[in-house]
Amino acid sequence: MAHAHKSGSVRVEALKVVAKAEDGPETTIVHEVGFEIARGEVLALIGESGSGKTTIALAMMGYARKGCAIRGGAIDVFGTQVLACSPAGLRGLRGNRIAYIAQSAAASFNPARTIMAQVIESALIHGSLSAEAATAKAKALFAELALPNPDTIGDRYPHQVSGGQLQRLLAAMALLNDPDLVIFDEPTTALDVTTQIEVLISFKAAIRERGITGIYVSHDLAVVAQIADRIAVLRHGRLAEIGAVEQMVSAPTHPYTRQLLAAAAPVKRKGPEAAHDTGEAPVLAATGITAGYGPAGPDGLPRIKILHDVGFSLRRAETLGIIGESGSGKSTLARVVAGIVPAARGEVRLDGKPLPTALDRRDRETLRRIQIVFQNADTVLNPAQSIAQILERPLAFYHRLGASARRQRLMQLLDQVRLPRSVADRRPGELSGGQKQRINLARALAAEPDVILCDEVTSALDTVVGEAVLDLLVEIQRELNVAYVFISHDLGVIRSISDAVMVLQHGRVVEAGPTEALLADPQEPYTRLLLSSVPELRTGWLEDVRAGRGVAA
Amino acid sequence: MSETVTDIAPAASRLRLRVSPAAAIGAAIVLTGIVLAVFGQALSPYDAGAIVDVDVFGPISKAYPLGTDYLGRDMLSRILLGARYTVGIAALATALACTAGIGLGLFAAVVGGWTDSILSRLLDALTSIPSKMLALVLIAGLGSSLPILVLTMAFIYVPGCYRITRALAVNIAAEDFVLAAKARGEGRGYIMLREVMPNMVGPLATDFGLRFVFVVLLLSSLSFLGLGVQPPYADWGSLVRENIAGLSYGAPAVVMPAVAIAFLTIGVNLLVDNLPGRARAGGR
Amino acid sequence: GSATQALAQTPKRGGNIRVCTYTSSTSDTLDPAKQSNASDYVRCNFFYNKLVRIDEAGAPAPELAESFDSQDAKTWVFKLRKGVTFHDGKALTTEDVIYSLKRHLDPAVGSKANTLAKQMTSIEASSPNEVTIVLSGANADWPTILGTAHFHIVQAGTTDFSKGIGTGPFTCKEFIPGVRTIALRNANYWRQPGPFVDSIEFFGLPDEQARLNALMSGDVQIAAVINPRSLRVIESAGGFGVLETKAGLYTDLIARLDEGPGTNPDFVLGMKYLLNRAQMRTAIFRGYAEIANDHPIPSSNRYYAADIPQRAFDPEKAKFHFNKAGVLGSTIPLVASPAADASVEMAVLLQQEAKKLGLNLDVQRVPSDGYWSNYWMKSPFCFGNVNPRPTADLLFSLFFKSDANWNESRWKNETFDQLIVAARAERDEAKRKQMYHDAQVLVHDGAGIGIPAFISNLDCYSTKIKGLRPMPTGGLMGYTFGEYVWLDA
Amino acid sequence: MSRRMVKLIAGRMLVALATLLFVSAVVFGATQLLPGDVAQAILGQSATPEAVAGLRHALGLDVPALQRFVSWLGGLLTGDAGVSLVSRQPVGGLIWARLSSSLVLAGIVAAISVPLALTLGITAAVWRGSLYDRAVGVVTISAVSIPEFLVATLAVLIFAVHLQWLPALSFMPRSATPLQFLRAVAMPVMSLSFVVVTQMVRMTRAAVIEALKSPYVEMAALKGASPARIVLRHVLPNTVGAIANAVALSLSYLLGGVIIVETIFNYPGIAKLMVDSVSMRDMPVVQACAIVFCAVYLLLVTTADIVAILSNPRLRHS
Ligand SMILES: Nc1ncnc2c1ncn2[C@@H]1O[C@H](COP(=O)(O)OP(=O)(O)OP(=O)(O)O)[C@@H](O)[C@H]1O
Ligand SMILES: Nc1ncnc2c1ncn2[C@@H]1O[C@H](COP(=O)(O)OP(=O)(O)OP(=O)(O)O)[C@@H](O)[C@H]1O
Ligand SMILES: [Mg+2]
Ligand SMILES: [Mg+2]
Repeated sequence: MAHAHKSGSVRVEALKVVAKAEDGPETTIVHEVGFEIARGEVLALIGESGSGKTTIALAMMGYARKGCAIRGGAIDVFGTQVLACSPAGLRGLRGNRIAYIAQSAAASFNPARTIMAQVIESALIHGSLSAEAATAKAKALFAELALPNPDTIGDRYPHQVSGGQLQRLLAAMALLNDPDLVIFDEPTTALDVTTQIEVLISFKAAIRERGITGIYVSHDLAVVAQIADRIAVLRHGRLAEIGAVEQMVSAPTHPYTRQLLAAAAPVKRKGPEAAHDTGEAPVLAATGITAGYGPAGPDGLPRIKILHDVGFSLRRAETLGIIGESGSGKSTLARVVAGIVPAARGEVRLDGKPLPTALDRRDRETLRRIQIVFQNADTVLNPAQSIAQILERPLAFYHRLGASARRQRLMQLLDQVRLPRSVADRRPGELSGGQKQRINLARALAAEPDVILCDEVTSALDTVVGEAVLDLLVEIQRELNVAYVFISHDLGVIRSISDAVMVLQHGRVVEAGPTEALLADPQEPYTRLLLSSVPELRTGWLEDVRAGRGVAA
Repeated sequence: MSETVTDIAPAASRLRLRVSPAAAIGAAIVLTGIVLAVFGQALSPYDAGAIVDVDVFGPISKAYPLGTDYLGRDMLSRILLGARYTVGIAALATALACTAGIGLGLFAAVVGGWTDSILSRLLDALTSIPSKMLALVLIAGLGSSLPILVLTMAFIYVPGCYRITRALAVNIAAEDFVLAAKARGEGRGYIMLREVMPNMVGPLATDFGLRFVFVVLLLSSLSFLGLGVQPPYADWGSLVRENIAGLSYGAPAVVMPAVAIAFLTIGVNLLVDNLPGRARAGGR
Repeated sequence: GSATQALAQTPKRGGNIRVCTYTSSTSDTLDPAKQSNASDYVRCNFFYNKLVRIDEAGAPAPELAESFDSQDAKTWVFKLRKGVTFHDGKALTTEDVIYSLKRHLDPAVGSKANTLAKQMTSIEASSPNEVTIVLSGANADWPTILGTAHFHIVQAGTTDFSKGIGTGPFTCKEFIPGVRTIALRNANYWRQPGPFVDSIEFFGLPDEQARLNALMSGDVQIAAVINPRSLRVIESAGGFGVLETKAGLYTDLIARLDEGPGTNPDFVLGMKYLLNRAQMRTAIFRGYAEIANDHPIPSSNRYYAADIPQRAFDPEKAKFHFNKAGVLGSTIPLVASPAADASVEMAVLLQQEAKKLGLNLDVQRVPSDGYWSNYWMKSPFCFGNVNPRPTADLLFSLFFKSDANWNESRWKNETFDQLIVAARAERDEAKRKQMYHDAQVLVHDGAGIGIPAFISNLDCYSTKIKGLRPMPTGGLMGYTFGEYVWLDA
Repeated sequence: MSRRMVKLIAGRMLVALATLLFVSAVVFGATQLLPGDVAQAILGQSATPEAVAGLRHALGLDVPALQRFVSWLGGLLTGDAGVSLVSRQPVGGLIWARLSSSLVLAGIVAAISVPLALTLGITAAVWRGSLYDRAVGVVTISAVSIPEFLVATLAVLIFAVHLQWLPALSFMPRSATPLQFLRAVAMPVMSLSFVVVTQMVRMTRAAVIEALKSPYVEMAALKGASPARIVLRHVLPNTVGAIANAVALSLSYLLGGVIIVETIFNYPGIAKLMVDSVSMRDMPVVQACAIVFCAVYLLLVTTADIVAILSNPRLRHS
């Protein structure tokens, strides 16, 4: 800790960053942003996607992504004027005095080299430690960050380590040279809630122990509340509000901050009244579903088995929430119901009638009645087709509507999902994430289905935007009486929208029942773990969890 | 919240359509090539086959702006006539190769499984025979006529086009929007043509351009081996070839058609390399 | 010029030279029966001799046969030269001669001289030193025929010809088909003064430009068959000579009389008038050709009929005949190929002229490969290419007699057939000349063949090479230059 | 090496072998379709029907095609490619002599052009958009845009005829000194390098640019790595597979694609052997040449595949 005794602070003044298209005009993406971080303090940068968080974080290292340029301002990191440094001077700073922990650790590790080689690389580049010393220090850091097998994990390749572990390895890489300033760029966004907790706990411990000065970028207010001392809220590249965590959480002044706050504690959208048994036959029911991927073995089961004896039932206008960690088989279940992945055992009934397992044996009418809305609106809309083409296709395909009827219905659909009619002639690439997700939903609605399978429809969206989509879903359900199977890994969202919940782990049903009852009194340890891992919007929550679980840092 | 994004987006797409100067030059050259191919004969000052001068390999002069050839024919007229064969044959062969290659590639990618493996192996096997050798055997077997030339060259370049299409289409076919179409119950034809195909237009246009260049060059190689376009017709490659004796004294008769070929291929390359906002594909 | 100068100097011994011809292929051979082009002829002449050679005047002269004679032109006696040995030391015997000649009769050998050889009904050793050949009919030219390309003498029993063991002026050091041949001076050669150069590296360069460049860069000393278009470069460079051989090579326009448009005699005649011989001579051959008169006998031949009026380029007459034939306005395919020297250019010129008259000639250029088997003698309207033959009889009986294998236009004329058979046996020179005169008139008027020009063969060489002179039997001194050239280094 | 990788590599090799077998059948079939045959070709102008029939019988061409294919394939598997119908020499010997010259030429071209192309491709990618990058782009495109035979002929005119620095013909006796040999092949090497370098530069540049866009490269820059270190340590290990493929594809050209250079410089390579044999309808040689081309192509491509597999730690350790 060579710089531990120096005083001073990190100061950013009137930072301006522009993006320029090839031969095109420049657009400013960060406008005159300024803030100060005292030594040993962690500042959180929070804001919607595209608000300029990463851009500012990178600018701290004098770095601008290809196509961007820093156009003005000053950055003072404990006495060093970063923006005035020569290229060589900048290289001397990066990875040495200022370190960066990227959003996606999986992408930030070079797949072709061992982890250790990459972790100690910065020490070798800056000549701060010999290879042996760096290796020893790295191993100590691995242990400190609660990584398993700290002595050997460095010999592995990135693909041989889990996402949560990689994120911590990236932190070890950043901390190796005892930097003055550490930048965390959404280090837990890509992780499961349960994994996120582990990573947060180890980060928090490291920050405390070392008195790290840091910038923590996130869009999750609850996460930020655990780690940061102060919060800066960004909006369209401008600083909206900055203040201490307590104050921001309890008394935000900027409307956007208030929106953020509201989204972090989702409202209960469904009353308990819908949940009770009306005696009506279920519109969709699945029993004993066993399914997976790969060629079928001699026992008729696929080689990679994912789902084991899963079943559920769903009534008209009801919402079933399915929750589980990544890889637990949630999407696979939705695919089995939709017929994309044929079930090896068990059956799916629609209005009591068993459905053929394979897609090509289902008739068009059956296909129409069950629609699936996929997680990622970015990839699920054909970028080469216009919105009108995308929405009119099911109208022509299922309802054989003529051109003018289609156009009329298209406008209705756009109204239904609260989009301006003018988007009809655009392509998906010209829409925002929330708008795309609405189109995605509208396409399902176009079929006039009885059941919509929503696979993580809000996971890729900002919390604020996601909330709006949830509202829309509930409204549509009231209007059209559709039933939803709602898949999510976010317990808050599930709690807010579903009548009943089913918890999946390793392809098996852990627990199922009416939402309120189940969440109020979970029977299974796994459900409890899930519940306790959802970050809460209060400082000190992380410490409580840690104490509760007795995790040693 | 989303309005701002919406406002920026169309501006961004307008930016993407900005044409770089290199692409503009390329496009101008390609356009000239096409115009010459269509109207070349009408523009030529002399009959391309007529011996107009006793002097062979004549220099550039007022009467013969690009000199005369080895028999004393007007070179400008011959190059104008040659444009039809070079541009025409190459465009036709490339179009045929791409149509077949794209069709097969899409089919293999969308159907997958054994069909894909067998098609890929078969076409791989074809690639393993050097193109000039394959052309040699085919033309020796079928005789050299314009249709045969076009078909032969199309045939030679089908595997390359197939390969690129398949590689692109396999990725696209794995995209979620294709899965969504399948879940809707769409047939293969619709998926191939309406879902997958429109997403490959950019890279395929690039590939088309490169393949066009290869065909032009293969055509001139074949002329060297005496298998190309047969007189009295002459593509630019055979013009170079038949006048090569003039190279020793730098006769325009040999230089000019070579310059024409170089111009055309560089033009096409400039165009495809600088296509606005489109992914470029590798491969040959 | 240079030839006489060369004669004036005394030849020097020694030196190694490199020579290239225009063909190179894996079918390159040292089997005399299979020779198919100039490269083969040159190569075989390095290593083998014939019974008879053809001299500068085109007359037969003794070679391995010391003398030859016949009473009736039907039974011929050849007396072998003594003291001739093969490269491996074995002496030449009648057995070798008989074996060599009989090979041509065996279909499995695939001899190109099979048709000529078939005249022999018996080949026997009439004494240890003498071979007697009986022909099926009288042929006063028989010794000349034995002087043609394929009748080299090899050792009896030879089946593997890759070693090139003969009695010739050079021994074979290396022979790789399609690559090259290296010939070393045969120190024990029977004929004096024998070859002068120590070795010749001989290979083919099919690309004319490459041959020219190889000559100009000094990589080779002799480059065979140079296009007249290239002479300008050679001349301006200086230090190079041109050997022009007028041997009677021609490329002919063939209209089959039994099929296609040629069935109408007016069409054929019209085409003969449409041949712009003067333009072809200047534009295609740059003057290195002699205008011909639609019969195969060149002016250098002693039987040349000088008094037949020259058929001139006459579009009016051509139009008249085409009109009569009713072909104006129609489209007629004409097959040409680089295989038949300059035929493509001739076709293009013809096409231009025809177009002016309103007749469309659809020129179909086909590749060399397979031309002789697939188009020539098959297409109704195409081109042929006839190499020089040493006798008028050979030309007429191979290409024009009704029953000739290569009767290109399927011309059938009984008077002509009788004339040829009679002339072959005729030993009175004046009568024979008259007969051949009449034959030329018949071909000129009746055959479906248009011969616009006799093409000169041009070989180029570095002026350091001496001793080259034209021979009527073909380029490169009738392919025998190896024995005569010397290096003036 | 993991079992998965062994399986993968073995799979690639099997596929290559199967392809070769398939190609041999296709080649045999295709050669049967060529009009005319060796008997006609040998006899040329003197191909009378009887003469052709006689020679055909003598050469064994009257046996049914399938029977010939089976015996040919059997021969191939036992290492006997038959006898040339034209020269009556064993095909194996003929091919080997030519193939070895071709390989020498290809080897020299590869030794020069691969490092050159990789250097150009990588530097152009690193400085993409710069004047240097544009210059490399224009020069390589121009090089490939001019017909090969013109480049070769022009080189001869300049270096052999006018300057007389280099011989116009490149075939040298085996006794030639290395210097003589290098002088002799200088121009063919130059002409061929023109063609193959362009392909490799373009593909290498594309692969490197792709890798330069990846987040781990950004991460390396944020660790303070110098541009050289980024390229050598981070980009190259991840592009080895793609570059190997580009190199393999370009090098496969050096066997069959060189016919023009072989013709102009009189270099006795295998492409000329095949061209000659096609025109002579010497089918055993044509077939053997085609098999050699395919085998070399498959060898190169399979090697590149294996390099790609070996360079990918996901496949190496799993
Ligand atoms: N290389 C680039 N060229 C041009 N514009 C860019 C570039 N990178 C980012 N931008 C634009 O800059 C703005 C800010 O991007 P930035 O990545 O900083 O956002 P962010 O807040 O980190 O978002 P996220 O939460 O999605 O990571 C966005 O509008 C984005 O489109
Ligand atoms: N096509 C496939 N072939 C083989 N295995 C697959 C395939 N698709 C998914 N899997 C595996 O099946 C398991 C369950 O996947 P699934 O997508 O259903 O999980 P999930 O619960 O939806 O996870 P997430 O929250 O990450 O979306 C995972 O281990 C995944 O790797
Ligand atoms: Mg970001
Ligand atoms: Mg999922």
